[in-house]
Amino acid sequence: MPESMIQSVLKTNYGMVKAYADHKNDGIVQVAFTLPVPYARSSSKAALELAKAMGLVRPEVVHCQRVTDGYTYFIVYAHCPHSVDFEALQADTPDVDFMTQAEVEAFSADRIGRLIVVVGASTGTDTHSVGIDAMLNLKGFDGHSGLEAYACFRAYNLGSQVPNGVLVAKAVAVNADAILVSQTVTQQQLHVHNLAELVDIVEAEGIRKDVLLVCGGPRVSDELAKELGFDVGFSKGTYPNHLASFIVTELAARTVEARRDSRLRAAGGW
Amino acid sequence: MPESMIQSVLKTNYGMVKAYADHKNDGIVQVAFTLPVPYARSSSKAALELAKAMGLVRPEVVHCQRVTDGYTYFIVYAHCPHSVDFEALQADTPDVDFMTQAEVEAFSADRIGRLIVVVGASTGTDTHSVGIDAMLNLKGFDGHSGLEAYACFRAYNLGSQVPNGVLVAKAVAVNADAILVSQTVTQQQLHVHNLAELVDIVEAEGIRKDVLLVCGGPRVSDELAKELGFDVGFSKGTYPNHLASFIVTELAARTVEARRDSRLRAAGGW
Amino acid sequence: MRSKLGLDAGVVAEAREAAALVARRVSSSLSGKSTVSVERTVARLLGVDDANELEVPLPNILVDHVRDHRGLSHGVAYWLGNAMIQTGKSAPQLARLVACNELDLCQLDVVAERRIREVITLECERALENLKDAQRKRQEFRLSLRESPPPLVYVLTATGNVYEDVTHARAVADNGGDIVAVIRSTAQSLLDYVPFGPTTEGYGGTFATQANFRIMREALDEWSASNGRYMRLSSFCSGLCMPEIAAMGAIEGLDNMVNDALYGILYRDINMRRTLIDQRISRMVNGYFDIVINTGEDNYLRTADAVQAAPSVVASQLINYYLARESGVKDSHIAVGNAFEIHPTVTNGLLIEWAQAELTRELFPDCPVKFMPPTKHMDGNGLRTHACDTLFNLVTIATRQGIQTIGVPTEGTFTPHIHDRVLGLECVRYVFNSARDLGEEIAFRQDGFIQSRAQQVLRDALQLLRYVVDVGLFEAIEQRTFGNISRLVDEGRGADGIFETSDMYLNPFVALMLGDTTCQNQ
Amino acid sequence: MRSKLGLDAGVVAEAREAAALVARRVSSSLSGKSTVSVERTVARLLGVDDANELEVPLPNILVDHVRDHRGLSHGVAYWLGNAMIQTGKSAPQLARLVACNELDLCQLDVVAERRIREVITLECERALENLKDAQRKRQEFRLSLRESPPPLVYVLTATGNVYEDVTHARAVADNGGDIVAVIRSTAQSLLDYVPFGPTTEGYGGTFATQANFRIMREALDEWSASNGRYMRLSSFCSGLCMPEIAAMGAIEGLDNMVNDALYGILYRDINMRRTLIDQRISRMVNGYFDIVINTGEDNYLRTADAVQAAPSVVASQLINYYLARESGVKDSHIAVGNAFEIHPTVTNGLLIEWAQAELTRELFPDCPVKFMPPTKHMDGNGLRTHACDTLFNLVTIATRQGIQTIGVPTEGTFTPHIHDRVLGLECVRYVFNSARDLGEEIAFRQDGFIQSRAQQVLRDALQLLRYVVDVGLFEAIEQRTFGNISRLVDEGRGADGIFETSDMYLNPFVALMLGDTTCQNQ
Ligand code: B12
Ligand code: B12
Ligand SMILES: Cc1ncc(COP(=O)(O)O)c(C=O)c1O
Ligand SMILES: Cc1ncc(COP(=O)(O)O)c(C=O)c1O
Repeated sequence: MPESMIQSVLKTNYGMVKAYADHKNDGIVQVAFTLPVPYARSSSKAALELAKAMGLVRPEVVHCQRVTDGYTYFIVYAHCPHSVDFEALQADTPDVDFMTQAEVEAFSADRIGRLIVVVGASTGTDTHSVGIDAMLNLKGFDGHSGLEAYACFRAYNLGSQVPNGVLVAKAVAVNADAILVSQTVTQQQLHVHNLAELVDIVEAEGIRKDVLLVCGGPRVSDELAKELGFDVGFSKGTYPNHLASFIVTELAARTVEARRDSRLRAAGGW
Repeated sequence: MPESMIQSVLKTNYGMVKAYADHKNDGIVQVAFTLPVPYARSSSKAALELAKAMGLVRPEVVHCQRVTDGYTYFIVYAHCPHSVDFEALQADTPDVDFMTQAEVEAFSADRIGRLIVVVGASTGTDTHSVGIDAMLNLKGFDGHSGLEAYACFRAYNLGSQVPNGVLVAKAVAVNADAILVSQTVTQQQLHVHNLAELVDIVEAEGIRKDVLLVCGGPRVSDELAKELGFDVGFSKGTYPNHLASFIVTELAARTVEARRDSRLRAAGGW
Repeated sequence: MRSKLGLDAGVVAEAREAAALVARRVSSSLSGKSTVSVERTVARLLGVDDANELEVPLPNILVDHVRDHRGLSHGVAYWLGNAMIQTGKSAPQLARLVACNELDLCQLDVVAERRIREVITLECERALENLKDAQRKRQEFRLSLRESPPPLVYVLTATGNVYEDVTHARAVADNGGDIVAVIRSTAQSLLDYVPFGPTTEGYGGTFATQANFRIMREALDEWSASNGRYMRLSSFCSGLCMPEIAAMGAIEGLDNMVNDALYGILYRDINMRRTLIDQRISRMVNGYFDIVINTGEDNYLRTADAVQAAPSVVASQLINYYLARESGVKDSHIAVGNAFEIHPTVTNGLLIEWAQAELTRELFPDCPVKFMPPTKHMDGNGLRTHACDTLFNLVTIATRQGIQTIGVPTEGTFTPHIHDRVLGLECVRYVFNSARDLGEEIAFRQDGFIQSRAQQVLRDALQLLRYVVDVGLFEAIEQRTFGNISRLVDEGRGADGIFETSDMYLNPFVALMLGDTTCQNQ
Repeated sequence: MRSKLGLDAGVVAEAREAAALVARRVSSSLSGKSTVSVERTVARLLGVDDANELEVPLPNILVDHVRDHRGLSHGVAYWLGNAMIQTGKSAPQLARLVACNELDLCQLDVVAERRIREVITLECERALENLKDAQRKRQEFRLSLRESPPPLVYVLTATGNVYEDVTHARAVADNGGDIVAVIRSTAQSLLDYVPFGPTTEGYGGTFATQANFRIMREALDEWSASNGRYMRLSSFCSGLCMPEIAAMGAIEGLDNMVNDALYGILYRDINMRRTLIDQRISRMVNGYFDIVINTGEDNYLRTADAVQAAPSVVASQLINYYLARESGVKDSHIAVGNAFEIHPTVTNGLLIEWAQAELTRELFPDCPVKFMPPTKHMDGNGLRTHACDTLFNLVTIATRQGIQTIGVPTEGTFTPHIHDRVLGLECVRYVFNSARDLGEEIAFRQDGFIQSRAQQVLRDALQLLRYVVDVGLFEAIEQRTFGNISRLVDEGRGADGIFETSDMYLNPFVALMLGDTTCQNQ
């Protein structure tokens, strides 16, 4: 009885999800920022105005602190009347099942039947190599071996601070199936500039259709990756088998498509 | 030279103030909240959508954490395109100069010339008395004596958990110039309900015009106080002399006004 | 274990004796008195529950009825015993009849007092035995599961809505909390009755009702069973219904109760005698049912300065402890309180806290001492609060506290949001694990800052206890000894609920519970 | 001070000897070699600055010119000395003439080598004396103001725009920071020239240019003067222009430089020999001008596991230390590095950190050892990071570190926002003050966890040092001894900038600087 009552009292309507603090749909959010205004009474009003501009209701400054002359930091709590259609998002974002290393190897033997060549690097001026090493090197990450350890892959890891052009040249030279790039420094959108440059070079080389273009890094989301012209993006929490699953599934799908295409072409279907 | 250059590069346009992280007008804000959604890939999208609903641009989930089944906590950073007209706010919010205890006493002797009676309490079910004690008791707060220590005040402190009716009755009994109420517990808007009740009682007693109605507490802002029908509200960082300054200035102004009114009335000016 | 603080055993012994004397004198000064809430407790333990259509609880109707008929000095047990003999009905049935005005307890013929005593004592014994049975089953359930090693992690929930509290409690359990305490709504303490039924509205907390206890207990038991770790439930034996809450806790299988002898006096302005009589019975119930009690010295540090008030904390801990012992509570079930409340800007404040926490630990070697987080000086800056909580967690683990109430980043702002508890718990887990054996690793410099501070606080506490012995506890409270708050013996709420007992007064539970625990103790 | 860790003095001595031997062998293996950046440093110290209209810095134009004329093996000082004699012009004037193709240095008639040596040595002496003068004035300025007691609080700024960095630096100063370090843009380390002029665009940091140094120096001096407390300025002597940055720092009055012997090799893939030659000269300059250098063992803990890599940190600290001593840097100016990088979930991780920090402190009693914050395991959860920073701050103050880089709540996310530094500093102030004398108050249990850990790490470090002595530093690096990274002696960037010196090679600065500091040292 109480259990069912709890259920009904607290059941969330996924069509209209609001923030939660301690009462269903209370919509409470915390917002924090610095404003370039002096630390004074009028400043808190500026913070409240900014919160209101975000559509927040009953904002309250719970903390404000002098940063230096002309700069003040604020913490604001407020009710956020906005809601989100979570049902729609769930439908859009199927939760993917990744294969284990063994499964990837079996799948590849079955569906691809040859060594898959991948070339990876942390490119541009970025010296962070731990992410790409985690994906490619034997040692891998958190107990999960990198692609080097997979029977089905031949992996080249060029390391870090690699010019995009060098990475692409290597990919061409070894006839890579996939180019893997890692980006860690994001300040002033460095990663965006650098990833865009890589896509440009790949396209200029005329090999865009022939390779999978994969990027990853702590602040690289799948959305961003796709926006920039990559096939996929991987962020925090990625294990090598996630990457491997993607590559083999995608290559298999492309092979099928390519076969169908050539069959179609042969049949004069274009 | 560099100094003047710095000035010009970084000078803030107070007509259009945006949030600041490390570049003028970068508009970066942090938003944090829990959503009643499970901890899964699609959930981060819900957080991003909520941020977008606030008008935020390029939101990024930097942290998400399972709270319990069906609840997930998010920290989002984003660019906030909104700006605030700080110039207008500055004009609206003159920064007040408070008198010291001695100044209050001199001002009162000069302009009021009688003992000012104040009655205060933490009312309703609220047992927090430290705030009202800080305002009224000899010991005061942070080295600033409370109103009891002022030559010009006669202060009654009824303590905490005092029903609003009892406070008002006492005010009537001693013919108080000001009623002071403290409120600390704000959960579920308890303070709002309780303060509104006090105003109702005061109005029902027909004494609203005869007393200054003052409230205070850590989450009581001047805006809220006025909205609820108080003359003023005091929050964190209040010292007794702030309260005292307000009371004597306001009483003096009212005396002047009352005299003018009665002169006007005498002259048939109404 | 050797004293890390180089405490003088003589001073310790003397302080203990003084506190024990204070407690004994309080007890004897209150003998021959009972209160309406004690009588309602008797009714509750005999199974009286429920409320009438106006939501007045039957225990109140019953006791008010007896009082209105000037029968209260005999005790409600006396009248119930007699009525059982006369009508053959049970206590709940009798209460219901009284509630519908179908029975006047005090107008029934009265049998011989010995007869009444026999019958009602048997009823009380049976009632206790039933509850003990349930308690034993719970203990088996607990022992069949994992439990965390101390410090047990104590977390509040306070949404105002018991169903939301359940959600918060699940989050607490999922994130490593060991004890969930549903904090009470602001209004409850001064109500001279316990509200009835599940409640979904409360300010600053949720009403402690028996239904709410049950809802939370079920939710925690369900979690415990499916996660293999036992979650404890706590509430507050305080306010005008102190002993009734203890009875409700026993009935609903609570494991822990905040239960201070003086809190109601100082912080709720409840009459001294009323509180001291009530606490005696509430602690008897808690002691008998092996519910761990927690004292509230933390509160003093919120209205007085923590550096200066340290001796009063120790004095109060000892008095609270001996008052609990007077009620038959075992050492293993008395969690004396202390808090990390020194202003963050005090130089070497951490050392002072460490000294005090270790002092509490050493003075009560067999008690699960309870340590409470910084709150007074916390503000809207959550990171600052979190930094203070981190050092608080460090001192907790390094001084082997038995129970720790966690700090949360929004401590200075509002009753925490669901993720605040999760983030607070995360910090606790981090520090407890990262500094697990720190306490054993370090020794304090002989006669250094920490040792000297602890020794000084102990000496000053002894001074204070001598003073309390001299003037008596009532006068000491009047003189602002605790929390810098003064209360007068004849003032405060609830004094009208005290009454003198007659020679015929009956409350068999006292003898049954004390007798029993005394045996267990030996 | 007695060892808190019970270290074996024999093991300490043996480890020191081994490291000293490694350092000596590195030095001798590189004698007879110089690099383009060393030559540009000579030019800079002689006053060559500025850039041409293509923004190529004159020191580069000058050195490339000599190299193109195959004159580099004599050293740029040789050609400048000769040209001065021939033309009567100063080094900056000569450089400018070369830059406009109006002068071919290597085509001038050449006077007797002795004559050149005399003239150029005098010039170098004069240059050093001028800089020393400025340095003495700065020292007077500093001594006329307050300074914080150690640990000095070191804070990065990294906006990419030097003017924004100034704003951040003011926030740092206002909130109690002692040292401001402007972190460099990602691209800079691999540039074989130092960019010119004030810069307002950079990624992950701001370019270290002489103009940027000056802008920040002026801003900090202004703050210092008006607030009565001296703010120190730091940058990074690293990358392909290591020694030039040292010269620029000396010219612009920097107080501190991150200056590790191996960082460029391991983390920027710069050629080993190139880095080791460059570090030698850069440290000479820093040592001569009393600029405190900081080594970077923290980095190893970011690419290797902190618990396992502990011995390599100690081995590297000792090697770094002796390499600095080889360049004439005094103990008081060598801040050997260490970091708080153990995973937050390691049981007793805090004890291991404490042992290591105390070990560093005891191994380098006269050095201002530098402690760096957790970063590797930090994530987007700012409160979690802040909790780790709080314990980090505690260990810092308890182990009497000389310099502490602060942690900030967004360490795991991005280059911190302005308030992140303020919040990080607030935590530092809190903990340093609240735990001020904790270190003196506590002793570690004899042969307990902490002592055993420190002793074990020291023994393992000695093992490692013996191995490095056996195989040589180059081979040890190849074998992943440091940071779990392997580099090959003939690979890496900048190898083409190394050259063999001839018998006529002139660089009077080396003798002048070493001679001088050697005297000071005695
Ligand atoms: C280690 C480290 C370093 C090391 C790098 C050593 C090395 N060889 O990699 C050193 C000490 C050299 C270093 C230097 C600097 N660093 Co650094 N560094 C870090 C640190 C501590 C950890 C990063 C890391 O290794 N994470 C562990 C790996 C496993 O995680 P990951 O990279 O996210 O990878 C995972 C996923 O993202 C994904 N993934 C990543 N890449 C790829 C690629 C593909 C194809 C796929 C499928 C998946 C994938 O899978 C991985 C496993 O799950 C972070 C702080 C932090 N806690 O994150 C700062 C940090 C990244 N560094 C930072 C900065 C600014 C720098 C410097 C630029 C500072 C400076 N100006 O000097 C310099 C680098 C200069 C340069 N040119 O780049 C900033 C970046 C800020 C930003 N967002 O822009 C951080 C966040 C610290 C901070 N708050 O300031 N750093
Ligand atoms: C001390 C304290 C207590 C003490 C109170 C003792 C006493 N006699 O006052 C005790 C321990 C009893 C207590 C109990 C409870 N507390 Co309490 N308590 C606090 C604490 C630690 C400090 C408050 C304080 O004294 N501040 C110092 C004073 C000087 O500051 P102040 O009140 O803001 O006053 C200043 C200004 O606001 C202003 N001001 C205030 N009043 C007035 C009036 C006038 C006229 C003017 C001009 C100015 C003014 O001037 C003052 C000086 O600058 C806060 C946490 C915190 N750090 O704030 C929690 C806190 C206020 N308590 C809280 C709660 C929930 C409770 C309980 C309800 C919990 C419970 N359910 O049991 C109970 C109270 C039950 C009840 N019926 O009210 C919450 C409130 C949450 C919320 N926003 O709703 C807080 C924030 C803690 C938390 N995070 O949970 N508490
Ligand atoms: C010792 C003690 N008892 C009781 C309570 C709360 O109970 P009440 O609802 O009676 O205020 C508290 C609150 O923190 C407490 O510290
Ligand atoms: C020892 C050391 N040197 C240099 C640097 C940064 O300099 P660069 O710009 O050469 O990467 C760092 C960065 O943290 C460092 O740790």
